[in-house]
Amino acid sequence: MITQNAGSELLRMRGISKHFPGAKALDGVDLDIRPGEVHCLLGQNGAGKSTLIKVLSGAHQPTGGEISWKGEPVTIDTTMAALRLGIATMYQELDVVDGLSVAENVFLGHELSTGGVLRRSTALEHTRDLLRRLGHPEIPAQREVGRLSAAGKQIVSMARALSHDAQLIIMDEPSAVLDPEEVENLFGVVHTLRDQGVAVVYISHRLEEIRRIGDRITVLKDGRTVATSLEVSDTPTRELIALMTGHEVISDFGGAAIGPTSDQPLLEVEGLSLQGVFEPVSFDVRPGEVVGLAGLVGAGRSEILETIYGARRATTGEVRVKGRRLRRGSVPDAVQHGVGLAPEERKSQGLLLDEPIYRNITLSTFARFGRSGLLNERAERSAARAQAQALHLSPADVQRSIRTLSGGNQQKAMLARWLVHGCEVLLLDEPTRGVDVGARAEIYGLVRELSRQGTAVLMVSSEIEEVLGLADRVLVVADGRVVHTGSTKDINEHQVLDLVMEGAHG
Amino acid sequence: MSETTATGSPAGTSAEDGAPGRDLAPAQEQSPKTASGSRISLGHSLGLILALGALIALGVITGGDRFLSVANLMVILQQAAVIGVISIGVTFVITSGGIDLSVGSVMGLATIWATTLGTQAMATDIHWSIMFFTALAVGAAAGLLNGVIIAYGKVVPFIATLAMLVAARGFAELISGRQTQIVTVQEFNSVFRGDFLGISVIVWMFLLVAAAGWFLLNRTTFGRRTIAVGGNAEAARLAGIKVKRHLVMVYALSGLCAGIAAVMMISRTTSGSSTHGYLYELDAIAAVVIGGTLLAGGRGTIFGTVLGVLVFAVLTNVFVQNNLDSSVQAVVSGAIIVAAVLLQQRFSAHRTT
Amino acid sequence: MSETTATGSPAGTSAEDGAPGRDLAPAQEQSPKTASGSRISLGHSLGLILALGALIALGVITGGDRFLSVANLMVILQQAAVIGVISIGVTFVITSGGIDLSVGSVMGLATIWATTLGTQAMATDIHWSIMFFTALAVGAAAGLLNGVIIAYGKVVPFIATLAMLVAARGFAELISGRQTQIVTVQEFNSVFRGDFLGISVIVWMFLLVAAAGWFLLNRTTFGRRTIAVGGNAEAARLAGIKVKRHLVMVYALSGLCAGIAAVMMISRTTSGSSTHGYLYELDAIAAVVIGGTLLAGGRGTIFGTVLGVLVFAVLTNVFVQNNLDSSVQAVVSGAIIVAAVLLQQRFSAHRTT
Amino acid sequence: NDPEEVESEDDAGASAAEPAGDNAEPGEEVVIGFSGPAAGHGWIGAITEGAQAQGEEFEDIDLRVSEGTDDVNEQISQIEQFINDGVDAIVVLPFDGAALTEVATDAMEAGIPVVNVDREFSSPFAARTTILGDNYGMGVSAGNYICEQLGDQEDAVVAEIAGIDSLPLTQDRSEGFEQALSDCGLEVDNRVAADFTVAGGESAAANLLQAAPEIDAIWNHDDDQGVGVLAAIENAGRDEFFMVGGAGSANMMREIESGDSVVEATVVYPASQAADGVRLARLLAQGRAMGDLVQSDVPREIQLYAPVVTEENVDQYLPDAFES
Ligand SMILES: Nc1ncnc2c1ncn2[C@@H]1O[C@H](COP(=O)(O)OP(=O)(O)OP(=O)(O)O)[C@@H](O)[C@H]1O
Ligand SMILES: Nc1ncnc2c1ncn2[C@@H]1O[C@H](COP(=O)(O)OP(=O)(O)OP(=O)(O)O)[C@@H](O)[C@H]1O
Ligand SMILES: [Mg+2]
Ligand SMILES: [Mg+2]
Repeated sequence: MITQNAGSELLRMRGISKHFPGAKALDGVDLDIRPGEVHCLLGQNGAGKSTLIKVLSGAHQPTGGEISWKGEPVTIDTTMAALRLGIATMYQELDVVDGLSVAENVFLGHELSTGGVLRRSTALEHTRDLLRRLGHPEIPAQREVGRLSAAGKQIVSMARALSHDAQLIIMDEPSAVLDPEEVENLFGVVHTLRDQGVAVVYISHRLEEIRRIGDRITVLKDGRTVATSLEVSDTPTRELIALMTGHEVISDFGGAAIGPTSDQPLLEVEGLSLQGVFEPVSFDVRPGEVVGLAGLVGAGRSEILETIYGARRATTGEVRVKGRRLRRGSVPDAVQHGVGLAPEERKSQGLLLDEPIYRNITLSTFARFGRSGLLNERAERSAARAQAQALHLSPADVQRSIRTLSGGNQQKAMLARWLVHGCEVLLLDEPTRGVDVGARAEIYGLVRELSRQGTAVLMVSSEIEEVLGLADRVLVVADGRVVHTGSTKDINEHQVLDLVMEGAHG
Repeated sequence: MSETTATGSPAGTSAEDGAPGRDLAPAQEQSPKTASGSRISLGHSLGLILALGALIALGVITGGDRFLSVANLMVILQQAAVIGVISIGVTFVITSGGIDLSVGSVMGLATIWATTLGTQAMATDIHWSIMFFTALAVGAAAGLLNGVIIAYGKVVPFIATLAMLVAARGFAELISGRQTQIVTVQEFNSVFRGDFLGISVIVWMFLLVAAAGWFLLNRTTFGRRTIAVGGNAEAARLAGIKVKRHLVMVYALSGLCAGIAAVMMISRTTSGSSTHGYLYELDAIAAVVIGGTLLAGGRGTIFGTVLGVLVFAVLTNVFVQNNLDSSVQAVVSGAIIVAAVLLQQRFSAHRTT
Repeated sequence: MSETTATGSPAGTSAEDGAPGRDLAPAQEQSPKTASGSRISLGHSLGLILALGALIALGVITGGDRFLSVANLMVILQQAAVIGVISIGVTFVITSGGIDLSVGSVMGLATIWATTLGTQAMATDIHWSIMFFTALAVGAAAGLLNGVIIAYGKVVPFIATLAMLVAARGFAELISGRQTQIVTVQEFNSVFRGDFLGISVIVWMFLLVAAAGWFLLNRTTFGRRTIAVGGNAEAARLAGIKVKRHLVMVYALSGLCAGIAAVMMISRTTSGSSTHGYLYELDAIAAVVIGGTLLAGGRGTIFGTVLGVLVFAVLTNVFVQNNLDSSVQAVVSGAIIVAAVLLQQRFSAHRTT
Repeated sequence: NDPEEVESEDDAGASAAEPAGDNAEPGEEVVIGFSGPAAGHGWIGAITEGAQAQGEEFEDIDLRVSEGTDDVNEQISQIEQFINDGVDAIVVLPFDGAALTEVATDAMEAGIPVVNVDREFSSPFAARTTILGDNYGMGVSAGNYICEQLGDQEDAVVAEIAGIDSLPLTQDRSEGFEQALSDCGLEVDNRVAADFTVAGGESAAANLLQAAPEIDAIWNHDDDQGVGVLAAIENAGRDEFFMVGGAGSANMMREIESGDSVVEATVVYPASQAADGVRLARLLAQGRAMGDLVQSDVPREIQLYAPVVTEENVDQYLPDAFES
């Protein structure tokens, strides 16, 4: 399907720049998209990928540069203008409206209506078609989107992009909230689109995905194009990483697992259950040990973590840290006993977006820096700065509002919070979601470092490879039940996948 | 995040939620945010219906037949009608994520403008409907101004409409010289003070506006966009909705409703006055929020608003029937408001387990 | 998202302003809002300082020395004092993402309770401070009740405090039999109606409460928690902050401020009355929001609140000086409110680009 | 009074009698401050305009009218501002007499004569002269009128529609009313309170009429809210009772005049009080006496008369009445 004719470009962007007050997000980016290709956009966190596609979708106005569409110069001044040209976008942050139904979200902004009155049954029908195409006929078109999981919302967002009669569909990290099975579905859709001659811009930090579906690659670094239109087939991964980060990164999970440093369990979970969500689970984590929870999206892994943490009130069972029992349903008690949680939904569960970075980092510790109720911001700042530097947070100015950080850097700030806190049990929910290869390696290294210091880590990840690579032991969760517990050495990716599928569908 | 998060989050994270499943559309009937159109209303409103039922029972016990008489029900409905129409407009504003504090004042201004000597003279000479359209036009214009200041001037709705509250009242006083203007146009009175099928015209107007509001919110593009703007303005914008223009329309609609309410108020009191509608904004917002519309925006229910308005109207009626001292009334009202909301919450909670 | 969405959204949604961040924040938010307390306040307040300056200039032009006299400034400050203290409390509530509509009523109730015959008799027999502490205790207790209903009963703040507004007023009327209760305790009057260093005691009280409020909000863990809870209650909860308990304290603080304001009101009017504080809640919220505190929570400025209160007080003073008709005053006030906010926005916008 | 001349004046205050005796003679120019409650209400509006009209009528008066407010704190500031400005006299219709007593006393101590209108201060030292309406007397007049009409019916149903309950004046009116009724063996069977507004009157009356299926007499405290009360009565199609009004607005008097309305009478509560207050303040500031009195000083207290207007004497009162 790839037209080799270089002159027949669908989209051409030249010298695009975008300056925010205090930040140059883009500073001369070139991008060429051909009809019917899957063009991957690569770059570290904060490289400017999302900003670039927002320029393309009319959500941002570029400070400089030219865009031409099918050979004609165009200005895209509203999102409507982009849609009219035939550019549909799935944004990185979920852009659905919780209060509306699936169908209403899909047709938001281009409602099917007669004289302003909705044609609801037609919309439902079309939506069902789209969902079927996406491999999710089980999502009811009338269901309120607020009740879907993050993955479900991503599907809705995808259905919306498809509902436009688009020639170019932009997907900004669509696989971040998806599990392997979902990613397969997604690839199916992308292939179909490509076969229909629709071009796709695909952004992801998972390089193996790029290998699998990408045709060509453009790499961004610090708001500039460092390589454009590389053929996927003849660019080795190592070279890509070097282009993105400017140096070689060994992506090996920071070396082999350390293993428990003591046999005395640090975290003990006994018969813990949450009615209707997950059945009683029992396990323990020893100091220096990393335990991973594997499973599909919606299996209930996050809930297990949140229940251990006290953010949800357990129906049965108990949690002990160093032998001391935690008060059921009390986060402060858990925090006091040295438990920390880096939640799954950074923006809604983790961050104070309008506050400076350092206050986000010290959110659980600010009281500790001061004395008798007084703050000591100077101490907070320096502690935060130390962690920011250790984690290569960029930008490292901890006085900036955290809102202006890219997604991956926000994730690092979340981790920094618990590093400053210095907890003994760290619960990580999807710690590398949306994090670039470089930062990923740093986070892995960090987990290893913490293990060495005797921290017990319990982590959830949808990337089975990550769980197996990082953890000493794995708990496979399916449908609210733990279907397998064992050492990661005794199991491989396919076996895990088989287990979860069995558990989920059996 | 505001009120919702502060109050809602602990609820949303309560342990008693269930039904995990492989599919991405988990059957979370339990979450208080329930489903599609009509189901939302009913689910949300069960507690409120209960509260209304309890009040009516109280009315029957203390007042017997007198309370249940058609005439009394008509009084309750008439009482509810004016604030009801205003509340329908406010429901849209709140659903869109805003607030409108000016509705009472704007209604007052509209009653004044529609009953000036000049307007009444024209109405007598040409047609009574001139008064009607004057009121609507004044309301819509004031709402439009609110909308423009909010959407394009980027003034927070609370402040913009507060300013309008103050200014409209002053303007009404200036026009009227602070006098109550009595309606002398007989046709106007005979049209609006009349009955139709045994139900008074203003009650019909209320029902009509409520029905139209329900349709507009739940069955039209306009309504869906209002929810989208209130629920996630950025998502709405990214989906190509002209958010600013839409907000202007929402506030204009609220003003228009205040204009319609003005006509009803004029007919009910046979007069226009700058004091008409004093503090109605608070009553209207209370009715809307008690009804179940999210003060944070993104979810609205016309049915709930109507129930909310009725609860307050029945409350007043029962109080007067029992000849209660107004201070005791106040204390009891406060308690009942909280009780109604708590009841409603318990009820939605129960449905979930 | 609440009001933010609506207010932030139009700003955030303009394609023209070039930098609509993903999150619906108005122009100033896109700037790398370099943090630390004081700089935010000042930046945010520049427009307001300008507005205040313009009003003062107007006062000087029309009133000359008369306006600038120490005595007149004292009149302005004394008038601002009562509503000012209330507004400090409301600043905390709004920063925490809530709203408190009951402050005026609670203040009224506190003035009544502190001036009942019984309390005054005790005050005469034992010590005048009994009246003082009674007012504070009543205010704090009412606030505490608000907080419990909101945090643990999960009733939205708007409704919970609206109920308190109604109930407290009724309760005050019941206690007082609707009579204005005159203060006969001479010590009380001589303490609070006196001067200190040429500045009247209630102005001192205002300054003290404002300074304490500033310190509490910007320099203590309590203030940091308030901002965190208002900014993202769920994140605060997951970081181990006791959100519910904190909210209770915030509302209690607001009630306490209403209690302090009650003492000032009693001393100013030498009386307690159930009509004291009527509609003060609206004035207080207006002052707080004009001052720059985000109605959506997560950002608060005591300095801005003080400026907001002063703007309104100076406005009244200038109006009286110029003998304006009160209806014209109302219209002008409305326009000035909008102008002040617009000015402030233009100004913050300039800072950022 | 020449009716022609009075008719030609369009506002209530100015329609009062021409200044008599040598009091009309211009004196030294005096600055008079006036402060009153929020003027949304017809009667208060008439009060304010009456005062303003005096300011225009007398060349030697420079009248400063501050924004009407129902916030005593703000009203106190206004008086303080007058004191600071060194006005020659202050006329106050306090929102709450007790709450403004201290600041009025301050004014007096600063040598500024204060004329207290309508709602009385709690201390005799707070005002040089007090012009009082007779709220208690109003209630008594209304009660007496109803007694006269229903005197022999022991089981007659009497209803009362009060104004703002938390104002002392409402309490005084109700007390007088109750007192007068009890003298003839009657009592108030149904009582509701409105808020002095048309809409409030309408809503209170609509509910009241529903609660009481048979009524013989209604006393409505205030003719402003009376417009709404009448609308509700008409709406309910009830006419088995008669109604007595309060305050004495022109439209109520026209109802009385028409003869076919349920309104049979209204008790006047003069809206000219503030106008008289300004005149007295002028005399006080200029150090003059009241023209028609032998006294060489302005009296300490003047209490206005609360006459009952019925079909018989309506012609006499209608011309001076305020429009609500
Ligand atoms: N509204 C804004 N104001 C200021 N700076 C911004 C804003 N939005 C983005 N930036 C900055 O622009 C740069 C590019 O951000 P962008 O979100 O495009 O990165 P990205 O490549 O998508 O990263 P990620 O992989 O983490 O999603 C970052 O440094 C970010 O901090
Ligand atoms: N507030 C809630 N009320 C009811 N059910 C919920 C709620 N939140 C989550 N669930 C249900 O709990 C189950 C597990 O949720 P969740 O999607 O967080 O699991 P997960 O294994 O962590 O997957 P993910 O990878 O998406 O985080 C799902 O069926 C979900 O619908
Ligand atoms: Mg991105
Ligand atoms: Mg999860």
